[in-house]
Amino acid sequence: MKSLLLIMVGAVFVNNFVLARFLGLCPFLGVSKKVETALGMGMAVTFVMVVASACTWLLQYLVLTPFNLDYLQTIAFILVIATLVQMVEMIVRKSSPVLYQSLGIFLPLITTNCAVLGLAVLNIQRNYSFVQSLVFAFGAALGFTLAMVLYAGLRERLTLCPVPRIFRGTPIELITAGLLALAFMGFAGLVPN
Amino acid sequence: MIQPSFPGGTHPPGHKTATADARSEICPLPAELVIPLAQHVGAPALPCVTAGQWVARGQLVGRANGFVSVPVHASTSGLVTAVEPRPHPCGADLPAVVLQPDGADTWADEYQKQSFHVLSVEAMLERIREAGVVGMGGAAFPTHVKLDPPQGKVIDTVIVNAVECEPWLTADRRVLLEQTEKVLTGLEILQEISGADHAYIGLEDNQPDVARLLAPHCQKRGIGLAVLPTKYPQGAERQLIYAVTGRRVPARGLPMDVGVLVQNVGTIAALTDAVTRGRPLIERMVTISGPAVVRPQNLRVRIGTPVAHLLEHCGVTEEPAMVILGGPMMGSAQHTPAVPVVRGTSGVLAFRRQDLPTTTAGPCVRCGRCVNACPMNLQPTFIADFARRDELELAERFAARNCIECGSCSFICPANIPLVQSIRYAKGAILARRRRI
Amino acid sequence: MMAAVICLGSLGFVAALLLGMAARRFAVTVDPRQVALMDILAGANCGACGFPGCDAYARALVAGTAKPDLCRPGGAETLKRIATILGVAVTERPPQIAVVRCQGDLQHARLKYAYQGLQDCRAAQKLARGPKLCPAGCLGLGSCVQHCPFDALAIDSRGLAMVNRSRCTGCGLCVTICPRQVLALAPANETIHVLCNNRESSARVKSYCNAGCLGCRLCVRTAPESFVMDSFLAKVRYGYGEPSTMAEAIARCPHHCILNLDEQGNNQTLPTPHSVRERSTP
Amino acid sequence: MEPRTPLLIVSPSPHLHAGLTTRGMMGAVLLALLPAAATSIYLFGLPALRVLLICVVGSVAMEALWQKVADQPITVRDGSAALTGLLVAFNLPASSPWWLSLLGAALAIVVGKQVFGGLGHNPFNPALVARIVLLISFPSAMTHWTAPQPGRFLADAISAATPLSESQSAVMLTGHLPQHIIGFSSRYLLGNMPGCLGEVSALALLLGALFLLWWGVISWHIPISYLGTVTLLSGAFWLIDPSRYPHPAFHLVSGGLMLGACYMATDLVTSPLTSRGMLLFGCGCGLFTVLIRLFGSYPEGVAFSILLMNAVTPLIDRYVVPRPFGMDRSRELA
Repeated sequence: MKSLLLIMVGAVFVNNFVLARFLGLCPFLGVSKKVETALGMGMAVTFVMVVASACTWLLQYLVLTPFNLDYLQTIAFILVIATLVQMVEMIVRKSSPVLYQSLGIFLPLITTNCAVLGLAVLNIQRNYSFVQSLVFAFGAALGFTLAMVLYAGLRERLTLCPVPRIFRGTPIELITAGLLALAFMGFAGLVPN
Repeated sequence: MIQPSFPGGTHPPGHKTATADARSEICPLPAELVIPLAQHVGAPALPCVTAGQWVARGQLVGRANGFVSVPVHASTSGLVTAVEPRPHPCGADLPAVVLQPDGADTWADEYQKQSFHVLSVEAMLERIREAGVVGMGGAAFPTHVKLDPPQGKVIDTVIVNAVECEPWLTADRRVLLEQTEKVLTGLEILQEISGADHAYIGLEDNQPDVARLLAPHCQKRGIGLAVLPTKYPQGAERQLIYAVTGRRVPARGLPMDVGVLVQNVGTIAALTDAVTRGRPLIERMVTISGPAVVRPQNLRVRIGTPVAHLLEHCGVTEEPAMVILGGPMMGSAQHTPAVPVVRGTSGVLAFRRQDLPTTTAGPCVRCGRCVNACPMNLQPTFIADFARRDELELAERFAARNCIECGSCSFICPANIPLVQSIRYAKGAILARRRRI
Repeated sequence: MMAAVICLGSLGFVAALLLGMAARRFAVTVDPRQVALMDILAGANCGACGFPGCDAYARALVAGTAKPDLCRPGGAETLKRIATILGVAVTERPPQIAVVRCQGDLQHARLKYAYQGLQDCRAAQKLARGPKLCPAGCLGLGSCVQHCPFDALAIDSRGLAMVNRSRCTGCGLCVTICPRQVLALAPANETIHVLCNNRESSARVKSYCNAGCLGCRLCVRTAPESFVMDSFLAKVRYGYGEPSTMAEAIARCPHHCILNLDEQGNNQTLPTPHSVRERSTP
Repeated sequence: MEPRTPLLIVSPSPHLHAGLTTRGMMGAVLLALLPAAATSIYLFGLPALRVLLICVVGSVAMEALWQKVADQPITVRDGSAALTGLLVAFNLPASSPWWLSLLGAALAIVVGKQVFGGLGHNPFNPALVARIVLLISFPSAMTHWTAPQPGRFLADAISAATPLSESQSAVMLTGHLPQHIIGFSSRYLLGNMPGCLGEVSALALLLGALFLLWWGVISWHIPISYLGTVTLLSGAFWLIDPSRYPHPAFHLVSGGLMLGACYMATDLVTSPLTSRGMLLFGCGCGLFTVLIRLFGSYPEGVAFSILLMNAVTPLIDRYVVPRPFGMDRSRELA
């Protein structure tokens, strides 16, 4: 139980996927204009991450390892993740057109999102059990959502600022993201790796 | 009893000593009276006199145009020289009856003073309407409309607003001190009309002498005397109701929704005159004060007297840089001293250049003082920010329309940002958009 | 090798099966025309069409609740393409451009009061109807400049709004923003305009400003086919009249309020705007 | 055209102003920081004075330079740059070389503040941005502490460890606290310990903070909730194992907690607007501070936790809104 909690805290704060591992930066920068969208994206990523880590874990230990097909890991995982994301996209589109509209082109981005693939690979590398990998996935997704929402809040405030012309747009957003990552560095060592 | 106080609020300096304790005087008639036909909220009155016609004091010069409208009367006897657009306190030139006083000051027809008890409620309301009584605290809303709530609304409490929280102004105080009996009678009339069981006089604790004067009267008549801790804007209707009764008026509602009727002291005095003597509202108490005025005082001024005449009468130290009608917190600066005193004018303040804040607006440092000062619990800095960038949806979500424009936020803002102006703009734009859609 | 093929093959098959089922179950139909329209519209999200953004306008177009000629920045080209996609016939409307109809700077126009407050025309207009005596004159606080999505407006050295005619797309946003309707849309190919917006009588205009249209009808008498009167304000009948007679009318205007503008919005009738000022200042 | 009569001024109401200015507020904070600055010079001698001067002058010059280059009105007179500079100096060790101090000042003004549009727009506390960037970029220079030598202005520097890092390394090596840290020592209160310039003397800082509270420049919400949370949390851990976790009083007076709680977390620009938001902000700071101090690899967590909560501030401002007077719910739409 304690180890699960540590995995969770570690994934949310210490080794935050976005701010410490720098994975999934594309949606982080792309879908964080508004807090609501960021939250929606976080939810979508959470769903994809948890389901993907379950599927890839099963795939790894039921198919790839028994048949000595470990070298197929990357391609097999990508296949599974891509399918999942496609399905999420269809479901979101049907059930919540507003969310779909605001997520825009970024939903398909999860397909090739390194955060999801990285998570699946890390699960295997760290020899996590099935439950552990689920907790890790949930923690990572939570950390991702947290980073997204914090950053979206900051960006909403940035739109009110008279930023000097040369820093307007992406430069100031990257500086802000950098400062946010700096703040997260304080968590270093909080949980033994 | 610990009274609840409204949230927020500020403590602007009072500046009331110059005019608070001197008896009011009668202002001499000017050479020309300009009586605007729009002196109230609602449709302007329709002129019923023409140039060259002689009118008596109190004679009708403008007929009410609809239910939410009141008639306008001649403030003195004299010759109508024109009915034309003239500078109006709102800033534009609006139709007004221009009157040249003949000095005789002859009344049209004097009513016999009679007790209001013999009159029916309808008759009293009719007299109030005929006399053109409007809210004299500044809003100028027709009183007969306020006294005639729609079916289903029950008024159980009447509050006399004697708070006068604006700096410099002491007109209501003088009315209360000099016409105590009139105000108390008026309160009885109000109770009679509205059927309210409870009556209060709301007063701030910076006027202990008035409280002492009123205490025996109130005790005799069963009127509650609510002496409230001094805080701006105590005189705002919603804030006063909360401070006196603990009831919160719904943001989109009116005081009648919580069974309360609030009337300003001056209004009540005018209403008594209207009901008991049938006298129209042609004169009111006005505080003439401010750093640029030599002899600050309270004057009983005929409606339509140009501000320039008042300033001349009281003397100005130098050419004033700013002339304000009303108080310094919510009053409006005038572009010309030719504007007349209207029914809602509680004060005329003149400032020299050196009395005005000179600092320019800086960036908001997010100190949160405006949030703490807002008596409506809003976040002025955000609303103003949204307004400046025309994000009306966001401004509305932050309840921009609840703003009562009391000025507490701008008053306190260390960066001197004109928050109220931005919010006022947002309110107007939101309403305009609503009307369009 | 075989195992890999089988493994990936079956994985692919399962994935395809799932996706196929999902596609059925959660099918959403989108009008392909809407997608096509989104590509055509200007994409500035200026809101001139009255819809919140190009996307909303595209949806309204497909739904048939909006007219196809509302995208002003896109101009005639966009209109044509929208019409092709929607399959409707439209009449072409000439491109338009915004004109600032006021020359009442501080040298020419009287102030009503000294304004202190927010640098925003609409906010200033609410204070005693604006700081300029003329109720139709440009306040020069730049609300139009702040809102122009194409950076085509500026406050010039005289303190009046100025249209950069090469940048203006005629979206008309400034026209709705200006609280005094100083800005108006005019055909883009026209360069001669009456730069005054006050319909009041000459006595009133003279008391406000000495660069305003007096309603003297000199221009109408000189070039009757090119100018008309709107109350006491002369207006150009765009597209009519000879340039030579118009030039004569320009020369005869006593307050010099008919101007021939160049691309930057400067006067090209006279050598410089400066000389206008010198001539008309008493 | 000349107006016919002298123009009257028309401005929007209110026509009165309380007289409170941004400059006045900044000045009050500067004044409140003076006792701590004097204490630091007393404790660390001339090096401290040097760091203070470089940072303050550097910040003001940097801001003026930036605004000159960016063609903006120069606003160094509002005192915010000087205040930022002083706070940067307070966050540096006395032994900082001149370039470190100057870099800190430049980082705070440029990266911390001006790129976001200047005063009032920076999402993160500029002085803390400088501290964290320097700490991560130059870890050795930023953790090279010297022992205080009260009153000896020209003494040679003696290297020493801050009580926090001392306790942390002791816990890591031996599993329990060093003997002298278990008890509470009054020398910490006066600041007679190694550390950053401004953070050592809790008493001097508290004095200034009381002045600010009395003057009304800051409200009590953030300092009280911050210090309260730290006391409660660290107290709970101390009760669990006093040999491993230090006494709450030790936490309160050591490191940058007092400086952070009273001057950095209360920074107007980067903290929430409402009182409820401020309480939340303070609690968050306290929670992260204790977590990082007790379990993290950095001995000191004040700077990180305030930066973290700075990042949360926009969300707090957005979701912790006061209920408008006369409305049932905070976000009642018409």
